[in-house]
Amino acid sequence: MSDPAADPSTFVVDLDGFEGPLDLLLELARAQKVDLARISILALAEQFLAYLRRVQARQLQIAAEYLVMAAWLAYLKSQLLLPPAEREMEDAEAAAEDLTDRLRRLEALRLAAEMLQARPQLGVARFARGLPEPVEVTVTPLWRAGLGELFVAYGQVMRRGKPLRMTMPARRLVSVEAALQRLSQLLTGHDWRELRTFLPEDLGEPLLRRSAIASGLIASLELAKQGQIELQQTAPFGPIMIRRRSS
Amino acid sequence: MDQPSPKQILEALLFAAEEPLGEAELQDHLGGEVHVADLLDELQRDYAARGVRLERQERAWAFRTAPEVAPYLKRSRVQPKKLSRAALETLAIIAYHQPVTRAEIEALRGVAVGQGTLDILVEAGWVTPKGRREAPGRPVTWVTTQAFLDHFALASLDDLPRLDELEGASLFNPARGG
Amino acid sequence: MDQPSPKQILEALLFAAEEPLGEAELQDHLGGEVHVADLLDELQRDYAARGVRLERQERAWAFRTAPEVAPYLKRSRVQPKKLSRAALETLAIIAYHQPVTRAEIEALRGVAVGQGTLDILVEAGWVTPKGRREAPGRPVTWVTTQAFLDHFALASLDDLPRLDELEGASLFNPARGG
Repeated sequence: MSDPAADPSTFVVDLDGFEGPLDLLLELARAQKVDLARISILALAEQFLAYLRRVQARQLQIAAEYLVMAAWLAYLKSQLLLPPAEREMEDAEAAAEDLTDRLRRLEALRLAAEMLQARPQLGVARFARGLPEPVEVTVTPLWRAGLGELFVAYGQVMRRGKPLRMTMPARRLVSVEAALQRLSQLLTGHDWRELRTFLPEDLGEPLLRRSAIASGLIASLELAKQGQIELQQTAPFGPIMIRRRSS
Repeated sequence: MDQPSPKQILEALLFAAEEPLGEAELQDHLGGEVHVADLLDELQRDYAARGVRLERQERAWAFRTAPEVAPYLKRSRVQPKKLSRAALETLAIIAYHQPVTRAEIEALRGVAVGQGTLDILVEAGWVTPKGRREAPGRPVTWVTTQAFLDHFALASLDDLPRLDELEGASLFNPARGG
Repeated sequence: MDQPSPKQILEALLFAAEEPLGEAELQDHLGGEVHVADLLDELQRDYAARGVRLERQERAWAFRTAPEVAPYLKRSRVQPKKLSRAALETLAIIAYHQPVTRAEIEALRGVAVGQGTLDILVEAGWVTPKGRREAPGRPVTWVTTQAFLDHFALASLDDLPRLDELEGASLFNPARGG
């Protein structure tokens, strides 16, 4: 890909081809054609930023990790250019060295990956037996159990013989049907009223009261769904207001 | 890397092949200068005393494990296994109620007892059928064996705690789960 | 028929299998009186100059065709799919830095590792999660498998070239080019 406006000596590649900002930096470093120990981080930062600017000029999307690296490199560059006394960054040289180390490590891993791929791979350069002969494997189970488990099992069997009787007391609850009926009958005007005011008043038992609230809410949602009423709640856990919908 | 010999290539071809290879096919593959028939004979001799043989079937060749080795190729493994809940319960009932019929075990457990469950206990050597109940159908009755006593380190069946003793031993505490 | 020797049995066992067999498993099979490790070494020497080799991969062994024969075997073999660069680098990082967390892989590569990349390696059977790092979040760590050694013909992880030596290699040597 050639960009006539750019310096022909600079490196121009498609961003899609890179595996992240370190990879791009590595490629730019290679183009410097010097030993990595002698690489100029300053020049590298400049090239990286220039590269991103060109990509941006083509209005291509740039992944966040490139932008983060660009910001960091711009900062590092500014620090390296300042005399040590004026630097905000404690150790700009050390940061530059760290980056060199990271690049060197990545390059070594990349080389290792290439060497791995060049090995005689199974199914490529080496083959397994094509006609494996199945070998019969007989598995003899060795059964184990403990005396304790045996007793527990026996006790449970014998207890199972005497069934426990359990009775569930009948509970009085307010059904959704009842709440629906009550709400439809009582809600007449078009003014906003709190849903709570429609609950039956003679509810002594807390459980019965809670069931009335729950079925009242479900009934109001059902009526709203049918388009008969409107619902409003201005804040979480705030009062729920309802009114008949004006037709 | 060294240049492999035609014999090495032949050997590798036969090893990696998914089916016996015909002599003509092999000859094609190795080219006209190579005398495949001779090489095959040579290979067959190389392997004559090994655990693997080069066998000719009609006009096709394949490596096969030596027939005399076959009995030694079978592998056996002993695998410790825990008894299932059903097997444990069945074993306990037989231990406490022997001699007991399958129908009686089922009545006590409240569920059917699969033949598989009894088979496992027989395989473990812990129960055995012994005698028949003098009742309609004369069903087989089950008892525990000496191996059962050995495995659970019981001197005799009298060593089994009585049900009321078990109740006191908090073994039935529901918190133990199960 | 003659009684086969332990070496013949060993040879047949390894030959019959497609997958590598563990040394412990083989020792189990042949019994305590047989010195399996010595026999395996002997077998490996027997096959050193043949078209098929006995390969060691850590504590497992398998017969595989000799690498130098490969160019002469290519007969309508389906070429396995090539790994992407991301997958290959991730594999190399796991091989060299195991046990390693995903975050550590990402730090080394300077780019996020997609779950898809790890999935490919897991599916190939070359890496597996193993244990967790005792660090905040207790992240899973990744290691390579026996199948990885088998696939890349590695007798052990020590067969991999050392990273510090690779770092010292003339990486940015202009001769290598960009």
